[in-house]
Amino acid sequence: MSVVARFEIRHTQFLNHLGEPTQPLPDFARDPDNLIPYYRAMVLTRTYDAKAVALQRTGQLGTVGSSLGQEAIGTVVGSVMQREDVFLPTYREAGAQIARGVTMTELLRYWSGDERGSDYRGPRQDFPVCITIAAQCAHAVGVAYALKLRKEPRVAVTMMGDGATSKGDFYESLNMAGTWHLPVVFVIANNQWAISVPRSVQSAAETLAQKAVAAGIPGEQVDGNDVVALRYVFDQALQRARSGDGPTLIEALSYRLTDHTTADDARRYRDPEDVSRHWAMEPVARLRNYLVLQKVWGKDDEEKLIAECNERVQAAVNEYLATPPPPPGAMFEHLYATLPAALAWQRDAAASGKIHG
Amino acid sequence: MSVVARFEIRHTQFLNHLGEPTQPLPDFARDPDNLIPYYRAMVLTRTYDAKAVALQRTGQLGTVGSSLGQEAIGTVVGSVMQREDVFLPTYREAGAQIARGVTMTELLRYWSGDERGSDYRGPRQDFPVCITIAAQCAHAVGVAYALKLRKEPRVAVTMMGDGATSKGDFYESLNMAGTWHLPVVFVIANNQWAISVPRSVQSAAETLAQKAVAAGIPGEQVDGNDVVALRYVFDQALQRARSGDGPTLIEALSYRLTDHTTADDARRYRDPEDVSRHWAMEPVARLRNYLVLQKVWGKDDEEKLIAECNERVQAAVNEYLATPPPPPGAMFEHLYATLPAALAWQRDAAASGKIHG
Amino acid sequence: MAEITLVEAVNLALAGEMERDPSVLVLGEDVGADGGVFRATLGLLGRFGKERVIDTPLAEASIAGISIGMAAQGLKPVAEIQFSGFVYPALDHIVNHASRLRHRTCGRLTCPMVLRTPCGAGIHAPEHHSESVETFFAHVPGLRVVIPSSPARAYGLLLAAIRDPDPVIFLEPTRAYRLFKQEVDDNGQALPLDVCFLNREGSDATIVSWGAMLHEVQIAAARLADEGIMAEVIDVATLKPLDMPTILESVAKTGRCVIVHEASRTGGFGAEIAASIAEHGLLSLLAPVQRVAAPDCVVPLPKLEHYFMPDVDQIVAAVRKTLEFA
Amino acid sequence: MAEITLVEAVNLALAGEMERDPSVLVLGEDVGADGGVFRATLGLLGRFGKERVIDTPLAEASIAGISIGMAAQGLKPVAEIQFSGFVYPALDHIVNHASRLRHRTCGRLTCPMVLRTPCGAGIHAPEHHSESVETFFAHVPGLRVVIPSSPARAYGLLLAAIRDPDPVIFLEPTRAYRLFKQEVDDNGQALPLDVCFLNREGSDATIVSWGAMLHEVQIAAARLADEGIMAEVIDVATLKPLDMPTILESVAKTGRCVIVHEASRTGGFGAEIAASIAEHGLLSLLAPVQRVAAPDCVVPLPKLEHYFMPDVDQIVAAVRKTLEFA
Ligand SMILES: Cc1ncc(C[n+]2csc(CCOP(=O)(O)OP(=O)(O)O)c2C)c(N)n1
Ligand SMILES: Cc1ncc(C[n+]2csc(CCOP(=O)(O)OP(=O)(O)O)c2C)c(N)n1
Ligand SMILES: [Mg+2]
Ligand SMILES: [Mg+2]
Repeated sequence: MSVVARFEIRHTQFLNHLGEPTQPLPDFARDPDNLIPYYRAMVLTRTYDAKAVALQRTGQLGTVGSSLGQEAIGTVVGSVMQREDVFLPTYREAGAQIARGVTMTELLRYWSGDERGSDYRGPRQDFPVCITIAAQCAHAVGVAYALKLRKEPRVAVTMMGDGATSKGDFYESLNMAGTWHLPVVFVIANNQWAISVPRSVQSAAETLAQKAVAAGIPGEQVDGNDVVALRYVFDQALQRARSGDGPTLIEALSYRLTDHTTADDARRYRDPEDVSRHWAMEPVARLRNYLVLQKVWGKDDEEKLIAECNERVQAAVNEYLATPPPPPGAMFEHLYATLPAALAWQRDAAASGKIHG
Repeated sequence: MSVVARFEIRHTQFLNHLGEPTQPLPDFARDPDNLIPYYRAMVLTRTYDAKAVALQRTGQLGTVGSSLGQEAIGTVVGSVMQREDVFLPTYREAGAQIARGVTMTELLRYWSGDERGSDYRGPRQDFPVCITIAAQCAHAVGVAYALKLRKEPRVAVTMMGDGATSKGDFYESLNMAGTWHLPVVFVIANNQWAISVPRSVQSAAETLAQKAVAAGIPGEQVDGNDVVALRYVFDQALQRARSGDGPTLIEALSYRLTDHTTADDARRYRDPEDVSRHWAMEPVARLRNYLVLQKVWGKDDEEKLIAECNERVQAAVNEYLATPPPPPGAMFEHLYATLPAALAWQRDAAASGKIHG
Repeated sequence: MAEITLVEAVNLALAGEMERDPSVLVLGEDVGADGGVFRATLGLLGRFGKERVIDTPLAEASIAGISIGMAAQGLKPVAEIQFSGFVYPALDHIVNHASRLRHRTCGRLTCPMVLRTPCGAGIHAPEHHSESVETFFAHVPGLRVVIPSSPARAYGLLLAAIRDPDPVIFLEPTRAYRLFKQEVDDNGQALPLDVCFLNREGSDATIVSWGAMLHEVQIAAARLADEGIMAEVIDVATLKPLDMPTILESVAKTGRCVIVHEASRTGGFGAEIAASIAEHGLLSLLAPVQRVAAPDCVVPLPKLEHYFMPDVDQIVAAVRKTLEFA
Repeated sequence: MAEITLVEAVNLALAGEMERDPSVLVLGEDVGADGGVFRATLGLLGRFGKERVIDTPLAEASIAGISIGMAAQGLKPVAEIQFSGFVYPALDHIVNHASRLRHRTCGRLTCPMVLRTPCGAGIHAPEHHSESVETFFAHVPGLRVVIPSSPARAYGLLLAAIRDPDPVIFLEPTRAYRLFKQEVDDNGQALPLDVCFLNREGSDATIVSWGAMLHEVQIAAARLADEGIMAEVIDVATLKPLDMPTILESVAKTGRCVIVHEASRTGGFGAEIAASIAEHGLLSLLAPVQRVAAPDCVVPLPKLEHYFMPDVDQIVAAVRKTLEFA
């Protein structure tokens, strides 16, 4: 018997749950002011998420999922990516999308059930929200293939949940990305739950990061509620991809502090105590504590920020609510580049509000 | 940074390519006579495969794939499994199937394009050959679930090629087997090629055994041309499964010494020198060398065995060739437990040789 | 006898059959503690334990695939796919294996599994949650495809599906889950598969439909009756194998036929029925067969959903149109 | 101008378009050094290099999935699924993503991909290698589904498919790959999509078909002509979107229609055509529309394959049957 391959999975944390450094911070974080933009972005995300849920509760929005408790991941991913990179989100990534330049108005339109919400004015090449779990992984591999083929120093970044790591698409994509050494970063937002199914039921694997081993690519675990660690690990993965050194899988450990979506009631299946325990580790307070400890953030800043976030979110809501409804004929718009002749009668009927018979 | 998980993949070999022990042999192999049945089974498999290819070349059989060079794997798997275990084969496992008690006549019927070939008289619960790559992995998980649910000390064993390890089904199955700790053994017959695609193009993973890491289950690499190592490693995996300790993935390293199937011409895409090199490592000569070194096998034994194998294969061929063709109405037999009324007219038309209009 | 909803009827059938037959088990995403996202499996975990009420990892292909292995071993898995838009990864195992295991092995191995999935639009759900997928399955030899339209049908047909020795795709119209209640006797009696049900007798036109659309069809029929037009209403219930004799008999009587379904028109299963009528009932037709179906576009997000779905007016108009002839 | 086979025409179209348009690439299992198991991609690796002629790992779902990502980035992937029986895992990406990427993003992202796959029976192949899968795709809004019936059509339609700005499922009848040769001018000229082709004019009956069955249909038409029955033969070519006007026009002239396809009858795409005729051409019909199709059973292994496939006799009989009326 001989050992023919060895692997280890590293976990990175810089700030513990109290916001105290557990080791010297990396360069970019030496000046705590550099971390303030992440804090602001997280608070904006939390404000937006809360508002979206409130709109749903009052019948002004469709089913929507909040990123409460896991804002750090999307925020860092969306902020650290270059503008010209390509992002392929799942449905719980308002933070990342906002950071990428998708407007909150667009997000609200989409979640209200209006296709126009995916016509992002900002990041034109970013993918729309992917509802079918893990499918975006394959799309990201295809995008990365194109970027590499054209020798562009751009990276495809995709996010997914812990549940997504059970889908064939996820593994096939990692494997192809590895084979072709593509510029793509896969980020798992491991919030410990896939609706009612806990992480332990998804897989017997000790970590989700180790799923990278199956594809022969690097896999890293990171404290997903620690902005500094996230930025550090994600930065390295982006650089690796951008410089031609291939894909990375990142497992960011976090926790879903609220229901799966507004259609869910998590009290049915999980212990509220488990949730309480995780409130002590959540990312927003953690970073605030650090900034306060560093004396770069105070009560006034906080109040101003909250007011500003509320205002921005409200402005988006107003704009969203003022959106005229899509005309019925829109069903046939952009279905094909040019509507086939065979469908003209259907389109005409739809436009007139009658499509059948 | 801390290391949160560590893995290593072991490779097992007992007999080198010359048939010389590289370390003390395990108990079961101490008496070389114990290895003779494997040798006989491998030679029978090789005789059968050669005959099947010859039948195809002369228009007496459909497309068929030979296991030339990788006979050890199937032979060991089929022989070491208990009768009451359940085997889920792919299409290149005549050796394993014969060892399980499928008759060569049945195999020939199947490969001639006759469904009756899958109505095995012997292992009634074994699955038929699975042509769609890796699908059998999921079926094996389902079988293993049933065995465990009923608390039966039985094991599901499935085989697949190196190419199969790129399919989502493969990963999903490993993951589910891990989650539920099922009595199933996955054996990869890594013959280095998936038709024209070499192992290096299937995956950047250094070993295929390490794909087990993604599922949190044990993964082992074994010299797939070494009967002793195969039996040793497979035995352990079977025992683990049977005693409730869950699934194992085994990567058996071998080489496809011939075309993918009779429909293929491997000279189109691979270097004949590569093939020649691997002839030096093939399993039949290796075990014969060992048995000869141990003085338990000689020229007479060999001649007798070859004659016997030829005879057995020829008897099966004769029986196969004497099989009356299936009647046209057979298309509708066993389609449902009871043919639905809606299909009666189609069945009647088919039985009369006319099914349309 | 209690008045229950369609989803409660599904639950009742599952619980009853699990009680009666220890080889029945349910599996799928969130079917355990959560009781399924629609609560179809509510309470089963508590009653039957986690070995028979299995929360699977998130992997539809394998939910179908492992069901085949279980079924081959004599279990009766009832697998749930959470929404029909996620059923496509399961299709490979269903088409290539479940539907043919019996045939390929000459009956040596069989596949008595049920694949349940909610289907259809009308509940303002997100993308991919509102698909009508019956067409994909109804073309596949070796399968049964069943869609209930009411609580009582759901109860009786699901029992039949579980007891059937072959694979059954059981499509549950999401919109009908809680649309209305009906008295359902939990008597363990299955309804027959492979036959259409006559929901309403009539002499002027035949309306053929299935699933949630029956609701609109019944309203349309009542409205037509007010005008003196007596429509016969047929609930297909089992799409495959299709009971054409019942449909043809009705069309022979009425001479007119409107087929209503929620899936997109082109290549929808309504085409099969219309084609069969054209083949075998042409001479009794007094008017062209009309199809009222969703248009050939992607199911829109909720804002336009109601324009996409066939409605009562359209059904009424189609019936009237058939009456314009002759 | 050389006489070439259908598979050579596919190869010619691929090579020519890769030459003309650097954004075209091909991917799939064994498409590289092996040139594809049918040799459709023969020589492409040598000419265009492994970045544009991509041997993928064995994973059909992702072959489709990554094509979507490539296409969204402006490439024109032409993906090959090795046999149609292996296409089901790809369906999820095709239905849920490829077909709707343009619509969901209001045209911001598009999906100009082609998914090629051999299809159909008749070459004595192993299990799962002989499936007719057009029905699954032809029901899906946002797709184009194309099947050539001859070398010239394969060449022209494949060029059109690659140039089309939307996803095209391009089904290549395996049996026709080397069935006959035809002169094909490698002039880079595409044929039109979305239209049926008139293969033969006639006044007595219309035979509608696609793919390899056109071969039997032509023979049947010739045989009927010997008896003085002039059949009009239509090659549908693009199943979706379907050119009904051409079919209806022919049926209006002949009053009789036989639809021939190799897929199983129930829910096959012939049903859509028959249904549309029943809706829009009923008044010109002199006889019931006949469908000649494979029966509703699993494609048999080679020994019974020929009983499964529609043949010339059956087509002739069906046409005669339509002539018995009126
Ligand atoms: C293919 C597919 N199957 C099922 C669903 C239904 N569904 C939506 S979210 C979800 C759980 C996802 O869990 P995870 O990947 O951990 O992401 P999270 O919601 O926790 O962010 C499920 C099962 C889906 N959207 N897609
Ligand atoms: C799902 C699926 N895709 C493609 C094929 C066509 N095919 C048959 S064998 C093969 C290669 C398989 O390679 P591997 O898994 O290494 O097994 P081997 O043939 O080498 O034993 C391919 C692509 C198939 N049978 N099933
Ligand atoms: Mg999660
Ligand atoms: Mg191989």
